[in-house]
Amino acid sequence: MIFPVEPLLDLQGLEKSFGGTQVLKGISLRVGHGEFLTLLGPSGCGKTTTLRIIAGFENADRGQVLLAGKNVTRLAPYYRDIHTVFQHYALFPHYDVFGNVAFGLRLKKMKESDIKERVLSSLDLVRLKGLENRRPSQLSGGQMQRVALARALAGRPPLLLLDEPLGALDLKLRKEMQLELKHIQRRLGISFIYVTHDQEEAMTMSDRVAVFNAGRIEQIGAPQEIYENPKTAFVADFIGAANILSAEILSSSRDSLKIKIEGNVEADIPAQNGWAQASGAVQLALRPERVTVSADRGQPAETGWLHIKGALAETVYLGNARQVILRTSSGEKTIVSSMSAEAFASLGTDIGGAALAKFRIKDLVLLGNSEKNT
Amino acid sequence: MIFPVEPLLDLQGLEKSFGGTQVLKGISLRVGHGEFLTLLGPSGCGKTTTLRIIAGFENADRGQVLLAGKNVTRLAPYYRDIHTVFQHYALFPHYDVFGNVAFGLRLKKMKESDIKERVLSSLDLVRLKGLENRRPSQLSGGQMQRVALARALAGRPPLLLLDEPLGALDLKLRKEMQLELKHIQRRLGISFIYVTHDQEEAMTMSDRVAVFNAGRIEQIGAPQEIYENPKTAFVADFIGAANILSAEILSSSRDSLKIKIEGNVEADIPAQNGWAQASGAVQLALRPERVTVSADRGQPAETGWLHIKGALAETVYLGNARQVILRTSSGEKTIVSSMSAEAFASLGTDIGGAALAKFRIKDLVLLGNSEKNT
Amino acid sequence: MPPGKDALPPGGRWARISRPVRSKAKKFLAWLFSGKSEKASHLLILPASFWLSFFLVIPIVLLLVLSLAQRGPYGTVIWHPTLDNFRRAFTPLYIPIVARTLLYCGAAAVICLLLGYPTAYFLSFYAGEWRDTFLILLMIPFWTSALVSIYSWIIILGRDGLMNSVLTGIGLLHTPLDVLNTPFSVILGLVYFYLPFMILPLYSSLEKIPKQYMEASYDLGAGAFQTFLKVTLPLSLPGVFAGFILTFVPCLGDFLTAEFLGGPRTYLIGNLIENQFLMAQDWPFGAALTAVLLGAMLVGLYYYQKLEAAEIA
Amino acid sequence: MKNKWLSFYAAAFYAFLYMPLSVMFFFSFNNARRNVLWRGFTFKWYGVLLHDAGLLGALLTSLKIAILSSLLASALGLLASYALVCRPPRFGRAFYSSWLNAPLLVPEIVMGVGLLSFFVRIGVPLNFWTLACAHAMIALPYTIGSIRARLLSLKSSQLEEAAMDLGADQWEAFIRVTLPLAKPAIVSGALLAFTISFEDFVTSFFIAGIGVVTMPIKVYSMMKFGVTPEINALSCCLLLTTLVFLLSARMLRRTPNS
Amino acid sequence: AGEGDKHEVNFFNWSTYIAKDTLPRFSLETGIVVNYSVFSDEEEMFAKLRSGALGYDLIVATDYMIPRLKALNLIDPYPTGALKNTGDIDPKFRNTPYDPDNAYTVPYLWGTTGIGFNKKHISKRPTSWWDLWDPKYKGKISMLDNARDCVGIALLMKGCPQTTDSDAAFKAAEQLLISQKPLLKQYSSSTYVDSLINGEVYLAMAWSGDVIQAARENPELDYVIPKEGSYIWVDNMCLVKGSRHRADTLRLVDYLIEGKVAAEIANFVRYGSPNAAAKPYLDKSLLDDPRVFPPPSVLKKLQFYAILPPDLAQTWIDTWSDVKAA
Ligand SMILES: Nc1ncnc2c1ncn2[C@@H]1O[C@H](COP(=O)(O)OP(=O)(O)OP(=O)(O)O)[C@@H](O)[C@H]1O
Ligand SMILES: Nc1ncnc2c1ncn2[C@@H]1O[C@H](COP(=O)(O)OP(=O)(O)OP(=O)(O)O)[C@@H](O)[C@H]1O
Ligand SMILES: [Mg+2]
Ligand SMILES: [Mg+2]
Repeated sequence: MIFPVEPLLDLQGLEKSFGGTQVLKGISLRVGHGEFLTLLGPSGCGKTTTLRIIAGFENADRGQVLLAGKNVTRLAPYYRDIHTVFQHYALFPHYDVFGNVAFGLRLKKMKESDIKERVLSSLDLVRLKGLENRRPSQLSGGQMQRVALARALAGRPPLLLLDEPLGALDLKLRKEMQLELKHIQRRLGISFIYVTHDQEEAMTMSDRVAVFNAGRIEQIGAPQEIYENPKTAFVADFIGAANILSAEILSSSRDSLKIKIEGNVEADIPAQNGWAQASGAVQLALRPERVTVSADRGQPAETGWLHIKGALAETVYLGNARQVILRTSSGEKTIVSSMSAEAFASLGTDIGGAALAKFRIKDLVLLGNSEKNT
Repeated sequence: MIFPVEPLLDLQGLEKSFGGTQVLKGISLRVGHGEFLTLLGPSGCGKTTTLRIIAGFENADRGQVLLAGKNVTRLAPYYRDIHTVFQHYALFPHYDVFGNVAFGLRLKKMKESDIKERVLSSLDLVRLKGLENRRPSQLSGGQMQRVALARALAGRPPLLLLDEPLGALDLKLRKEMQLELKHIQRRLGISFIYVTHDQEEAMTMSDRVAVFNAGRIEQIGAPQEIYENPKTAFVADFIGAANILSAEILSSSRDSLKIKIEGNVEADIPAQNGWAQASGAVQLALRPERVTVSADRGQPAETGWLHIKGALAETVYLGNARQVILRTSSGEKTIVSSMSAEAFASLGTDIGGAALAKFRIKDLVLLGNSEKNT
Repeated sequence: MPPGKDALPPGGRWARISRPVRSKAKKFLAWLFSGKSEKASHLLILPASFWLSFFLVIPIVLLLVLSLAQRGPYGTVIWHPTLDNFRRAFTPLYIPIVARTLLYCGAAAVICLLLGYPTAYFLSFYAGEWRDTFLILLMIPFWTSALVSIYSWIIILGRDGLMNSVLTGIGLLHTPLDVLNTPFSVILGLVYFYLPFMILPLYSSLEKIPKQYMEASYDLGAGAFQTFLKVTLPLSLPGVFAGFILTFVPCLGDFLTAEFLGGPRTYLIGNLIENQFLMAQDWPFGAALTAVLLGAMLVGLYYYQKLEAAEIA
Repeated sequence: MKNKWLSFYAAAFYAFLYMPLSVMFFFSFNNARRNVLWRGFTFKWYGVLLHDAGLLGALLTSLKIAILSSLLASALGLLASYALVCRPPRFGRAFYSSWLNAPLLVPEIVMGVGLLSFFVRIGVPLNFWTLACAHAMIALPYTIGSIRARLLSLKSSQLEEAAMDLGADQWEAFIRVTLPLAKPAIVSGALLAFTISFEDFVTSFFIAGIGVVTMPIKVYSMMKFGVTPEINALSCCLLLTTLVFLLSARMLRRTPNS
Repeated sequence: AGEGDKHEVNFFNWSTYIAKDTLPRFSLETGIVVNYSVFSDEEEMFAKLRSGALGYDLIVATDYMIPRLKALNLIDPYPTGALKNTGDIDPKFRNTPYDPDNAYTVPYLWGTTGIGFNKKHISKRPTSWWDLWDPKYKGKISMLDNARDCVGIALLMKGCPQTTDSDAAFKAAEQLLISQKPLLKQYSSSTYVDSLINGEVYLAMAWSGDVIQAARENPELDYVIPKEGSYIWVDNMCLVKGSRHRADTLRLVDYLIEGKVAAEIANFVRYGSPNAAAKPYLDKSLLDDPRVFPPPSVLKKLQFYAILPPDLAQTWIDTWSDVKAA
């Protein structure tokens, strides 16, 4: 993403340690106006910490936080015009819904009338009108979630931080709220920084996703880009399922190179971007839905396709698809394929039977190694 | 599922109220030996309560709990050899891992040597050997989870209850643990009753799934059965996504009937099982992955297929698939389709363009109404 | 991505990174409560610290200095540094008193624990909505002057008092018991007066224990009693220790109970010290005794504080 | 969930706790100056009480001092425990938490004599206030103990951060969020302090200034010539009023729930 | 001193150790406010004074306190001729050993130390101090909780003069007292009367007034002065050093030793009044009561407490402390 105007938020090489262990190892990223950025990563990788540094609850050991070009690295949280939606909502139990939403406004010494008007509009935004006088304890999870959102939005901040806001909700409710959040964000044109460890959530909601791993950003980009050209095995594996194949580059000419996959399948590959520099042992990513498994009748691979032989190991029913697992002849590797009901119907062999995994060569993605994480 | 021998567990019409509000409205189900049964349902529908009644922490107001034919309805929890894995693990902070796992065994007055042997084997089972002397506070979420499991398994109970054991773990870890749990259950041949509100989890792990809704069981059966023939709109919608179409039965003969879908598409349908009795207004379920959207060029529907016309409303990138949303001409309905990358590539129109949703008639599922929930 | 209709002009609104002007006083308060700087948090504790040093430490120190002085005629004090008072404090004459004191106070604390634990347990797990009321009811008896309660106890325990008449009445006794002015009555008094200080800490540590632990224990086959023994009790230990200190330590200094409910053979350290300051007019020696007592107690407190720290962590 | 035996025990326990009080109650109708033998029934002591300016005065003084000192102790305790729990200083934390418990250790007689000679030495006139301050000091550990426990549980919830995130500085966050939420603990701590001040005799006697006569001082001084049932009468009135007040407050709190 | 101008007196005394309306009447007549502060134990009162409690003008102290108060310089002598009514005081109570030239004290009330007992439980009247050592009454005996009475009596029983300084004598006395401990119910100077009343104790070393006052409501109680003789003690009014209201204080003292007033006080608290002028106004019952005003035969067996040199006084106290601690 290019920034014609200065970015709304600009993190420069943030580092943070807690008691010796370094939790952030240099986080740099920029958030545009009205952008929906998701921080995605496994538990403990530093997402919350990053968020807390942006909000001002923690001080970075090194690095800077620029807000609309202004350096706010050392600014107290209450001077920053950023609001947060906390994972467990952190609603004030001693105020009712109205009081919670009005909290920030009252501090700004707004006129009561304006406050009322603003609170109601915010509650309206999250479809909670009429519950002004409920206590948090009288609300369901989803409702508390909405109140927290309304409270954060009431101040009309240009930037909203959300730390796994949907983590505590059940799947259905989560899906609903995902759509709502997205729409609200669009409506108000506010920038969201959204923390989650659910990659599906990240995919469906974000303009851009930053994939965290152990205090580093492994890759940042639009969902599609990340899904289709993961830079590292970690990303490939974390964003949706992926088969990670080990391969070896035998020889490379200017416009194509010969590789050996899993030690037995050889293939010529047109040198796409990135491939040229590669050499020696590399890793390849392959999406399950790009693989079809079928009975091995010795049929040859069409051009542009590859076959990996093996035996049918297991099939799992997923409802909207079938997961078919193939164990390669060499035996130490399994290849996962996810197939539609029809394709599965024409599988033509069953557990233990000889089968082969078909996929297009262009669906192979060359992976770099993720930086050593000390 | 038929029970040649008596079921391991037999719940008969359990009812339970908390302060006036009835939480369970007559739960009856049977669990076979070595079966993996999942209780699936939205938050607050009574899953945990059911589990607590089985374990003996709550007493049912009405109904019975038979364990291997013995009536244990009023038996104290510590007399039932059922063990539970709690959602938040509930590991004893004042014992180390070994002490936690050995807790139940020590009560059984086993010989220390046997205890040691048993504990180690249980820890081995959950791949935690070597951590015997850690304190719970020194463990990660996934590890605590495993300890809780080992503790529950150490007593080799015929029946294990698990209340959202993976709820607190992040997606990747959850997927791992799902497989492990399944394998352990297979290995030991213990019956599991597994509570979750994640339908994917339910699908992949269970022999049978019981779908809860507001204190009732809406449907119980094998995952595939539930997915492909949901009995009610609730089930259809809760298990994976589904388009719920309203239709009207115009006329029905002995072997086919004529229906009108969404007030404009008419179709003749072979009277399958269940359809015969239907009449008047009904609801139909249609899975998104069974629907393809394509540009509307006025092409006729092949036999066995149906077309619903409309305009392309929105497309969402899901990574492994594309979600395409079509707004029907009448306008008040949207039909969701999930398409592979290829199919999407050949969509041939973009947002706002005239399009039609294609699906096989046989993919339509007739839904009954779920019982009124007072 | 096109901003929606009521979107905010990008960048434009940055005129108001809201910095409501704050008065100097408010700035100071904010700083004080921020704990950002070490100074601030010390400053917050300062009032309490000051209070203690002003009303407790300085007076005590003044007094302890006395312990190095000598007694003069008619209880005057002669400023002639010496350690005699301390030597005297450790003469065998007082060993029985020390032993007796430790015995009584220990017994009292233990009995408080035994009596108090079930009550605390009840309060934290079964009292339900009445909990607060019960807690206050725990305090109220001590709003009547201790002496009045003592008189009541005299009436109850007396030779022809309630207890005896009841016991003889139901035929448990033939001759009434003489319990007044015996170790029994003294320990009873101590127990009665210090019970709340046992129960409150017990309660606060008990009600912190999640019910789930007990359920887990039931689930693994432990009966109610075993669950208590193996789970509840161990988890409430910090409260037990706290309660023990909070009852045992004040008992050590107590002298009124022994004076009114005690007999010729229930003379405790508290009485000994009191006697030095009043009847014997030997303040230096009294001060020395106090110093010794304080020293001993400081050790106890050290453990109390360690437990607390453990609880916080 | 009910437990018959435990409830039964609790009942017995409270009976034990209140046994002396019930005796006190009955003997407030005792027709004797020396209130140790039953000498027949009379209401006269309540009459006497009404006209005994001295005793009522003593009660009033005690109440005033107890309230003042419990307020003081709570305020000091609140600040200190807030610092200890929510803004723990890096240095001297262990020291503080034992230091603030010091008053528990000092025998009262020592406290009394020490305080008195100290006040005299620095020439502070003994009066109402000195007494209240001293009581506040004695009660400090109890208020801190009570409040600290509550703050610990509050700390884990991110409420203060939420407040600051919405533009409240630490002070506003404290006033608008922490304080109201810690109120129950503050109240019970204050209650403890009140109790301690209200029944304290030894320290009070020594540092009570001219004409400052608290209940305990008054009562103890009556020992030589007999503690009359008038005291019982007074204690009973006090007790009953508190009980009535307490229960009515409870009822009031209950009505909105149902 | 601004406070000095106010007409008031701060009077430090036992509670109810004065007639109900004495002070109110005084205030009414003179317009001087009297703040009546109370103590429960002279020792406490003394400790409080010596650690410098300010503001008290007038205290009531028992004779044995006087030397201490003087030594610690806590009391002032009466200005000569400041009091009109000193003439009325019974000569018996003038020029006492503890205040040879009547400089520091004006006697307030007097009494004796003897044996209080409960007729209900005691068949024959006790006549000798030895009755307090009678195993028959094991666990039914109470002794006063102070050095001068116990040690004093013990010496007296051992036939040693009060002023003896022989260690042997004190050892003997100490042994005597310790040997008594197993028989004792309690040492008490305040609640022993209650114990007498409710029968916890049958025999008690007692002060005349306490018992006699209590006897008013429990006729079972009686009091004797043992044949071995005993001590007279006197409570005195003393002027506290640094008093700001000297003039008013003197007026009060003078008022309190007016015959009428003194009698009124004596009648109320049932102690003997050292005031000759009070005789006419005393209750008949009180006047005729040999326990309050013993007949000469008894009287001659009674002695004042000698004024002991400091170290000797200390020996008494140490002896007593050892007894208590034993
Ligand atoms: N206040 C703290 N003191 C010490 N360690 C901390 C603190 N806060 C976080 N950590 C550590 O820093 C690491 C990163 O924490 P963080 O909360 O940022 O991870 P996260 O990505 O938010 O994980 P999750 O997805 O579970 O929230 C974790 O290992 C955590 O243990
Ligand atoms: N002890 C209780 N007292 C009062 N109400 C309760 C109690 N336990 C459960 N409930 C109510 O009963 C209903 C069902 O609770 P339950 O925990 O069984 O739902 P659940 O299916 O487990 O939901 P979740 O998926 O969130 O765990 C909820 O509405 C809950 O509020
Ligand atoms: Mg986090
Ligand atoms: Mg649940």
